[in-house]
Amino acid sequence: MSVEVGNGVSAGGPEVRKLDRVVIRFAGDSGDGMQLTGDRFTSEAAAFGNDLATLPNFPAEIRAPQGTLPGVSSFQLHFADYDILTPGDRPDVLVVMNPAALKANVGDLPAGGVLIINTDEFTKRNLTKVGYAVDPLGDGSLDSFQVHQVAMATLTQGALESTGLGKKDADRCKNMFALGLLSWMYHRPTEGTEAFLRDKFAGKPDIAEANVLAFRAGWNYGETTEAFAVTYEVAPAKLATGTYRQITGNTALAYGIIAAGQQARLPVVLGSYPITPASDILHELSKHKNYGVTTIQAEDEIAGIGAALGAAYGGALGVTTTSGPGVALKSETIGLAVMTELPLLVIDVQRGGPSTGLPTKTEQADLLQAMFGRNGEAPVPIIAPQSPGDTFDAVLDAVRIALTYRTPVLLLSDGAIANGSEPWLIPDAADLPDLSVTFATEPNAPDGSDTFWPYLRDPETLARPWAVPGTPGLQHRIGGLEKADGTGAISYDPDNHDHMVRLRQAKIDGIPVPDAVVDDPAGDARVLVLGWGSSYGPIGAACRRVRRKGMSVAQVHLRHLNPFPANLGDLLRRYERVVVPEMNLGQLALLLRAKYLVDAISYTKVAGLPFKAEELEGVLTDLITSQ
Amino acid sequence: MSVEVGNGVSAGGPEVRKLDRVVIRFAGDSGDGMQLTGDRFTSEAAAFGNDLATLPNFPAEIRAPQGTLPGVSSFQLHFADYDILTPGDRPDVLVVMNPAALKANVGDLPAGGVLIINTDEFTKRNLTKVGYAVDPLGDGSLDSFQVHQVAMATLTQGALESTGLGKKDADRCKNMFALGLLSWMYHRPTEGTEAFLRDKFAGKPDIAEANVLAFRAGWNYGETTEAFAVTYEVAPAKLATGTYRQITGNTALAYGIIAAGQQARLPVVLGSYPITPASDILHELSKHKNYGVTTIQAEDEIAGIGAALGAAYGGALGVTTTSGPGVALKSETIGLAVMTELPLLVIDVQRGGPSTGLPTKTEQADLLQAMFGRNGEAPVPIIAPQSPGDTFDAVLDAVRIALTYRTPVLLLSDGAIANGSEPWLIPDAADLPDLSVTFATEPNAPDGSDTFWPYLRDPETLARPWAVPGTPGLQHRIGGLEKADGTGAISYDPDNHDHMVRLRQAKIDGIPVPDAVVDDPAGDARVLVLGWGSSYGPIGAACRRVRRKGMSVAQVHLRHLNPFPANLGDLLRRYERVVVPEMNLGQLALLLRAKYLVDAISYTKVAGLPFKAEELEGVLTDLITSQ
Amino acid sequence: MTAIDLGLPELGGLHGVPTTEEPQRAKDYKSDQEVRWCPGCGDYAVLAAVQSFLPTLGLKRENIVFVSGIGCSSRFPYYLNTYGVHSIHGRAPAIATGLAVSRPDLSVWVVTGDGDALSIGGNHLIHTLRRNVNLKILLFNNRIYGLTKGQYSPTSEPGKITKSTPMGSVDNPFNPVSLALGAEATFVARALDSDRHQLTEVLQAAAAHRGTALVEIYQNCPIFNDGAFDTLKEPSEREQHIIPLRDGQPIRFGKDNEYGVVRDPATGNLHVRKTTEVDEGSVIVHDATQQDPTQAFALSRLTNTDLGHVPTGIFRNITAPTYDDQARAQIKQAQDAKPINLQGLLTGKDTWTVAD
Amino acid sequence: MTAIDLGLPELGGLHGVPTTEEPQRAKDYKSDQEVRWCPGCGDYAVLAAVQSFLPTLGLKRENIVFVSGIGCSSRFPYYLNTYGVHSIHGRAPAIATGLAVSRPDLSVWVVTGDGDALSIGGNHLIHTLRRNVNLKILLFNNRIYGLTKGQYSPTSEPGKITKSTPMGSVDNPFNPVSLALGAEATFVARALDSDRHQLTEVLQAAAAHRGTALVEIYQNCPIFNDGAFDTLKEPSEREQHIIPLRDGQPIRFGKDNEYGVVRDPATGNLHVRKTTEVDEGSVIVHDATQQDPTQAFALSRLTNTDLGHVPTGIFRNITAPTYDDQARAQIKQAQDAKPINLQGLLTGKDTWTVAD
Ligand SMILES: Cc1ncc(C[n+]2csc(CCOP(=O)(O)OP(=O)(O)O)c2C)c(N)n1
Ligand SMILES: Cc1ncc(C[n+]2csc(CCOP(=O)(O)OP(=O)(O)O)c2C)c(N)n1
Ligand code: SF4
Ligand code: SF4
Ligand SMILES: [Mg+2]
Ligand SMILES: [Mg+2]
Repeated sequence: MSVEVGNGVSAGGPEVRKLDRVVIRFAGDSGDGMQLTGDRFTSEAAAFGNDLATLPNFPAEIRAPQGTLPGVSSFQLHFADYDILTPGDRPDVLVVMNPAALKANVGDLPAGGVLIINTDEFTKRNLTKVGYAVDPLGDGSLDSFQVHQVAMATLTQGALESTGLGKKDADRCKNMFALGLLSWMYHRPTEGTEAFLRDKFAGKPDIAEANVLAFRAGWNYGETTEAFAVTYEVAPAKLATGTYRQITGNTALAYGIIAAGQQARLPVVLGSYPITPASDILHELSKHKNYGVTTIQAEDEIAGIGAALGAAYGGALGVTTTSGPGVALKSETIGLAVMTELPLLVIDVQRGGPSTGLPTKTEQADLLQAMFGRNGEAPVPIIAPQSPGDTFDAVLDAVRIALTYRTPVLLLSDGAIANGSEPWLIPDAADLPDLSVTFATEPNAPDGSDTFWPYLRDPETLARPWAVPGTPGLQHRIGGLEKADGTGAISYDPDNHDHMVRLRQAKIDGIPVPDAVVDDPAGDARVLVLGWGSSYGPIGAACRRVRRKGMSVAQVHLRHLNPFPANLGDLLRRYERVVVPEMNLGQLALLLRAKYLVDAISYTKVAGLPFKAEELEGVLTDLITSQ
Repeated sequence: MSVEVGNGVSAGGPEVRKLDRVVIRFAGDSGDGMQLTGDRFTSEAAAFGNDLATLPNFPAEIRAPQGTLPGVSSFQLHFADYDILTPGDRPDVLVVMNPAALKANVGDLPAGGVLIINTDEFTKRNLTKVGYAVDPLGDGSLDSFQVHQVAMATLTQGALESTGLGKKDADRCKNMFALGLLSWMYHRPTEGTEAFLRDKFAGKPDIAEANVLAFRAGWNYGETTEAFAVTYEVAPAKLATGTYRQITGNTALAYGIIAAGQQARLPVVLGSYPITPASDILHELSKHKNYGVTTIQAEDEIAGIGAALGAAYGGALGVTTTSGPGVALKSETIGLAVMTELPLLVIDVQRGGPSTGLPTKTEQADLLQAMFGRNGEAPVPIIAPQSPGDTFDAVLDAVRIALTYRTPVLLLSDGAIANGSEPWLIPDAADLPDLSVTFATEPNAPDGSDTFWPYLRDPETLARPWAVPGTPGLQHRIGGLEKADGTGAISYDPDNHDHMVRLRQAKIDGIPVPDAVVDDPAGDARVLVLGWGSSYGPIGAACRRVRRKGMSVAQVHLRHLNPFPANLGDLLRRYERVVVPEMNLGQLALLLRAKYLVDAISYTKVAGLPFKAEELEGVLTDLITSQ
Repeated sequence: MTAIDLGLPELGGLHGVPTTEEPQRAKDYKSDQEVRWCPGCGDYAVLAAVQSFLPTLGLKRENIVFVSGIGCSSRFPYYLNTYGVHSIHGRAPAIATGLAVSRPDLSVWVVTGDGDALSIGGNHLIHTLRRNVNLKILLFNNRIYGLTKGQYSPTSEPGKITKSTPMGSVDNPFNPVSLALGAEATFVARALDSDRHQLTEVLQAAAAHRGTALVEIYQNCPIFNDGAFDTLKEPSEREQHIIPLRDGQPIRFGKDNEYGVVRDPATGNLHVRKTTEVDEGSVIVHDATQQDPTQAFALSRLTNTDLGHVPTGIFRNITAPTYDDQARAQIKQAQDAKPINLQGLLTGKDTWTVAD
Repeated sequence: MTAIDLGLPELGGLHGVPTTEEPQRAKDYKSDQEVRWCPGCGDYAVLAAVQSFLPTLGLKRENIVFVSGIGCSSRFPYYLNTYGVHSIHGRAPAIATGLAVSRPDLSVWVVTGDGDALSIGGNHLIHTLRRNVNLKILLFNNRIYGLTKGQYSPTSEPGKITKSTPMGSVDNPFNPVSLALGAEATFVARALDSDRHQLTEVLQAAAAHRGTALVEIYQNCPIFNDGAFDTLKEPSEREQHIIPLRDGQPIRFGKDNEYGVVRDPATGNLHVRKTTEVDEGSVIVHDATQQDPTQAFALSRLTNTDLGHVPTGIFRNITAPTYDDQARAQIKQAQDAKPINLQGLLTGKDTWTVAD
């Protein structure tokens, strides 16, 4: 629930309440444009300077049948005057465009919550479609909420009469009416949205005008009718100083790849095959060819990673993007990259599994696949971002490792990060790390013979030289058969194989990663909560709640899952209890227990949705108090 | 070394020594037919009633260039008058057909060992080919061995003059000369071999005759020349009573599949793509179509498992066979089998990895791939045979689980088991387990509606009904998207997904597997050695050696790697130290540590070869004494 | 291993599939699942056509199986009241092969898309075609990736602007009919989602064909590739573009049959000519049953990526041994030759006995 | 995105690959690795041909890359003193595509086998062909799986008895040339391992072709499929079987050119006839440069699985835009249009500033 931080009455107008935070959810039919509506409100909040976090939620079908439960699409937005960590557990305000949206979402609305309903869709037919015997608008079942019934479609139609736009097109604008109304309620700036609409429909000016009119109609409806007694203000957040933009995980990730190419002074070759929820990375990168980014939409995932690996052999930054099922298909080629010791970035935007699973939902269940999903001993570094904006830094980190250690690196994002958005403190391009590499140029045979040994190693990093075709005198052959260390010749020698297996492992184990940092303000916590990936938000929010209640809890969030930070073992042993919340059945917990023999408690939820802060607050509280 | 168990002198002939065990290694060029020679001597030993174990070792190339080190092919055979567990660490007798074979193998021959050399190949050219500056036959470098120089090629040529066979063909028979000589030395029966040769070359009677002549010539050479002062006898082994045959792992595995089909009364459909060292299973099965076995050589591994899964949906016993790289490719489809909950047998004959690795060598490094190599939470049972003959039982066990629990099962064999052979106590077909299944025939909706719920579960096994096409009234659709438990309809419901993920896990975790059995004759062991798969032999042999020295050690060998036996945890905690020898970097150890938090010590060797009993004896002795 | 061994010529595509006397209606083939395609999607029309066509086969419903991959079109099986598998992306032909080989009593259909069949699934498709497994493959070609929201596909026209190709695609697309013929397909046909009549004709012939039947169905995706086939549907112009193939008939088309397909004697290439400008006899006669696929291939080349000329109907339809019939024949042959003797198999030739 | 945009017609296959004045000899292309094929393997002959052919290109050795899959033939790169990748089974074309797209200064060759290219690798092959990536693909067709010791392959004749098909294979094989043409290949040729002269000619043309060049090489495997091509090598009979294709020439062959290839006007199919029995003019003239692949396809159909008639040489060789040239052209176009401005990209349009 939102906390009131003061009241005031604007002359004549409705009362204005100041809130520190609000959670709004727009819900409607897939065809109703809820994602766009949410995006725009997000931009307005961002432009206004609130901190925010979003959670889009849509069906796997492109357009499930109109007005049905599977067809419901929703967008939840949490904005506040302080820094927040999650899209919010439950909405304070729920906007529903039809009966299906009401049925699917009203359960999440707490008593007393604001419920804004587009009444036009509440026809007998639509009601029965979703199994409402009686009209919920009439049967008192919504009495515990602050209900506002608005005939959005009708009102929109009315507002657009002048335009002479067809009924169907006019009806399509009702989401902008809803946006206008909410913008009014929360004192949002409107220029941005109007400019956006004119830009988006530049091709069809009449449609653009219609959307703007609908948007204003919604605003005016709030302003002129007495329907709404209260409006709300959420002041800008006091975030770290700097310039911000709103960004989604997939966009930030794509930017990270572009930046990595620039910082490494290497062309980027993306070999990819579309798959939800990773496709947008391919889409974004294909827009930025001017940065020397080649995007190859391959015939399948295997060809995608193959092309990336081939490009890497040629001296490019090879990247492949996919989701879990794609990683399964790429696993043999990842093994080849391990054997040939070439740099390669493999991005897995995790989704609900196993198999096709829940393509549009989020999950963290590919960690062990990333660790072990290959034949033989084939270790790879694994890195996971913790939020949409963080994917940018995670990519730079991953590329640094790939280039320095000549190894494929797996980066594990997920659906929540990919489609979620947050304000992003725009990095200064000048401050980005230098990732430049040096290719081999000279023969290096220690025996003085003027030959080139492709598997001679840097004693520091154990990396082999990167000798790209076109370099005179360094002609060499690599491949998937076991190599003699040093010369790189095919070797069936037993001792060499044993040596190479251990060496490949040592190379990865030896990668220096930053120590894990503990967040324990009180400094006396006896319970440690350890997470990775997108659960950062809910875990952090839960810690805050627990601490607000005067209890102590320590939080560690891992970015590097292989190798682990050097201090992790000691750190785990410092606490009486370690709990590991994961959106899987305990995959990180398994690795920790095996490596450190600590009795890490695994708390898991595999529902295709992010954890709720409330839920984790309960888990932590129980653990702390049950001691 | 072999232990003498008594002497005797046969009238006039050379002295006869009785031995309890002998290790012979035949080594020559890939073209010299060493594998055939070894096979035949093995059959002779088997026919004679010795216990035995073999270790073929050949290059990845079909025929590496003649006379080179990479071209060397060898076959080691261990036979004894008691039950033995390994092919032996080092040979007592080494037969080398050329300089390359000498160079590659003499290092393994202990001082005093018998070395039989085919001198004809020791030409300047051949010597330099493998880097012999001076002829080792002359420079005294072999003085520590009992060397017998025999011009096998010349003698064979001589013996075949009469046949008028071409020089090239005649030369091809010299391996039979060697076999004849060794057969004489060890008093082996000869009829079997002569019959075999006549049968093998039935098409070319002159070649058959030539080989028989060469074989006899070798025998007579020993008999008539004074060259060999001693011959040896190894009495038949006192194995458990019954009828035995010699069998390789791949053959026993194929027989297991045939038997499983018979016992389940289901047609067998094998979908497979050739790959070393699994191809022979496909070859063997394709010979037995009369058992209702369909073998599909698919276009790739994915199509292979796809065909097997399609057949399983149709009510057949679906099987796919491959090695590590193939499993990587199949992983996405294994996930589909997990989601659709169909029975499927996936056989991985492990080889050296990662990537193409060492295709003809053995390794155990696919355990974690089998456990975790899929997107999402996709648990599968895992079973590993411990010896060539044991693959037969392991398959029956795996099929029982697959059919009962409607799940893909991974069976992990390896190169050593696949190509190795041992005497096999022939099972009585009448005693084989009944694996028959019942297909669903009736609607089963609990709501009384006369419909069929494909995901309604057996409360005992949690298995879903197997309703095959052609069954009236049970039409249903399955697939890779998450299913609503019970109805099997597509479900995006968060709680259902969480429920199903846990249910699939619970189904596998709940499979009852036999308790692990401890072998600790003295009963006072404080060190437990735990293994899986083909290391059973060397670990067992090491335990015997340790115990012979008066020390105690407990041995447990796991067949079921997922789920683990229920008593495993307690059992591990009962010992001061637990050591886990593996031909990988500690994959089983990782699972044990994670699950039971026991500080299992991992002893690993990843050299593409089985452990040596001697080596493990040392490891165990150190552990026991260092307490 | 020839057709004759198996007396194949007599066998129809549905040979061995149990039939029923009970009259069936389209609604008998509707499943309880509500259809979840976008409004106006061409898939609806195909579904309706299939649902009203299946009853004409008079088969037992439980002996029909639809196997699909992943894609909008691959949701098809859920909406049919038959057995069905909604498998994984591109693998349906492989899965269906295992099913068809082991179950001659089933009529097995594959539903796939241009991405599912031709992109990730291309290898399984061409191998299924060459093996001539008794499967009917319905390839929904909307020239776009629908389910993943609009990337170009292997059948998209060059220069296609999509989410993944903002500057236009640089791939030269497949001609699915040419590809299938190059892969030894024994039955290849093309139809439009909107032409229920021809689609049904083609489906009937496919069902009757023993072996793999590939049916390319031009399907409109109103959301991501709307109007891709409008020129073939526009009443005003469609006759100028569609070339209906009728076996044994001269290949003529146009509102008043004013066009004909003629062969350039020098090159063997086919061209469209005004029939008034060539002598009657030079218009080639269609014969889908020719062993040599040359003419069928030549016909497929009349279509370039702008769909100016699009032959529809059956390009090729020949009798050839099927993989599954032969595989089963070998099993039978082996069973007739060698009785089952598990004990004998396990015992083998060389044994020895250890007595106590 | 047409050929013209890029001025393609002028570009040869080696355009952009640095050359050298230094004279090169075959031995310059021998690597230090000893060759590990069986005695008598056809691969030796091909290796020798390639090693003596490469110097004629006058390229810098370090700008040549050979990428292979897995198989006996795929060991090829180890024996060449160029850059090389011995990758994984079937994936060489995909890996080579990534390399070729990003490195126009390299001459990229793919070495593959009938199993590697047509079985597991079939999808990558057909997509590479349709995209027309500037790669030269040498397909060693020995009609068997060599490295895995003799299972049948997608080019083995039906009824083939092998380790995996003791009762004979029941697959209908691919005709690699037909398959390639069906997949829009712009260059397709066939040669024999034993015919050094023609093989070299074909390799030269392949190297000169801008785009994907597929060269099928009939290669004898003395161990597992010995004599598969004997009829084409036997001096006594080879002229009756081999049909050498020469551009612009009537297609005649035989010891005394007594045979010719003629087209059946009714069907468009090609047939072999005694030239004495047909009038001179009816023997067709070969033209590999035709845009329409119909005649090339028809020629490929002269060959059935018993290799009775085998056209060799270049079936098709047309100029068409390549995937990699166009992909690079888009990059250049984008770079000319939009300067690099990383900060601008990161900042985007809608920003807000938090001051302290
Ligand atoms: C292994 C894998 N890769 C990628 C995807 C994502 N995916 C699903 S359908 C599809 C292509 C759909 O196009 P098409 O086959 O033409 O079917 P349509 O939706 O157009 O009917 C893709 C790329 C997936 N589900 N699985
Ligand atoms: C993923 C994978 N599957 C299977 C194999 C085994 N394998 C290696 S080469 C080969 C086929 C070889 O045949 P071909 O491509 O014709 O080459 P050839 O040996 O005949 O030259 C197979 C099946 C492998 N190495 N990797
Ligand atoms: S996206 Fe296109 S193909 Fe998919 S359902 Fe919608 S309209 Fe049909
Ligand atoms: S097996 Fe055949 S193809 Fe392979 S190297 Fe030997 S001869 Fe050549
Ligand atoms: Mg499509
Ligand atoms: Mg081959």
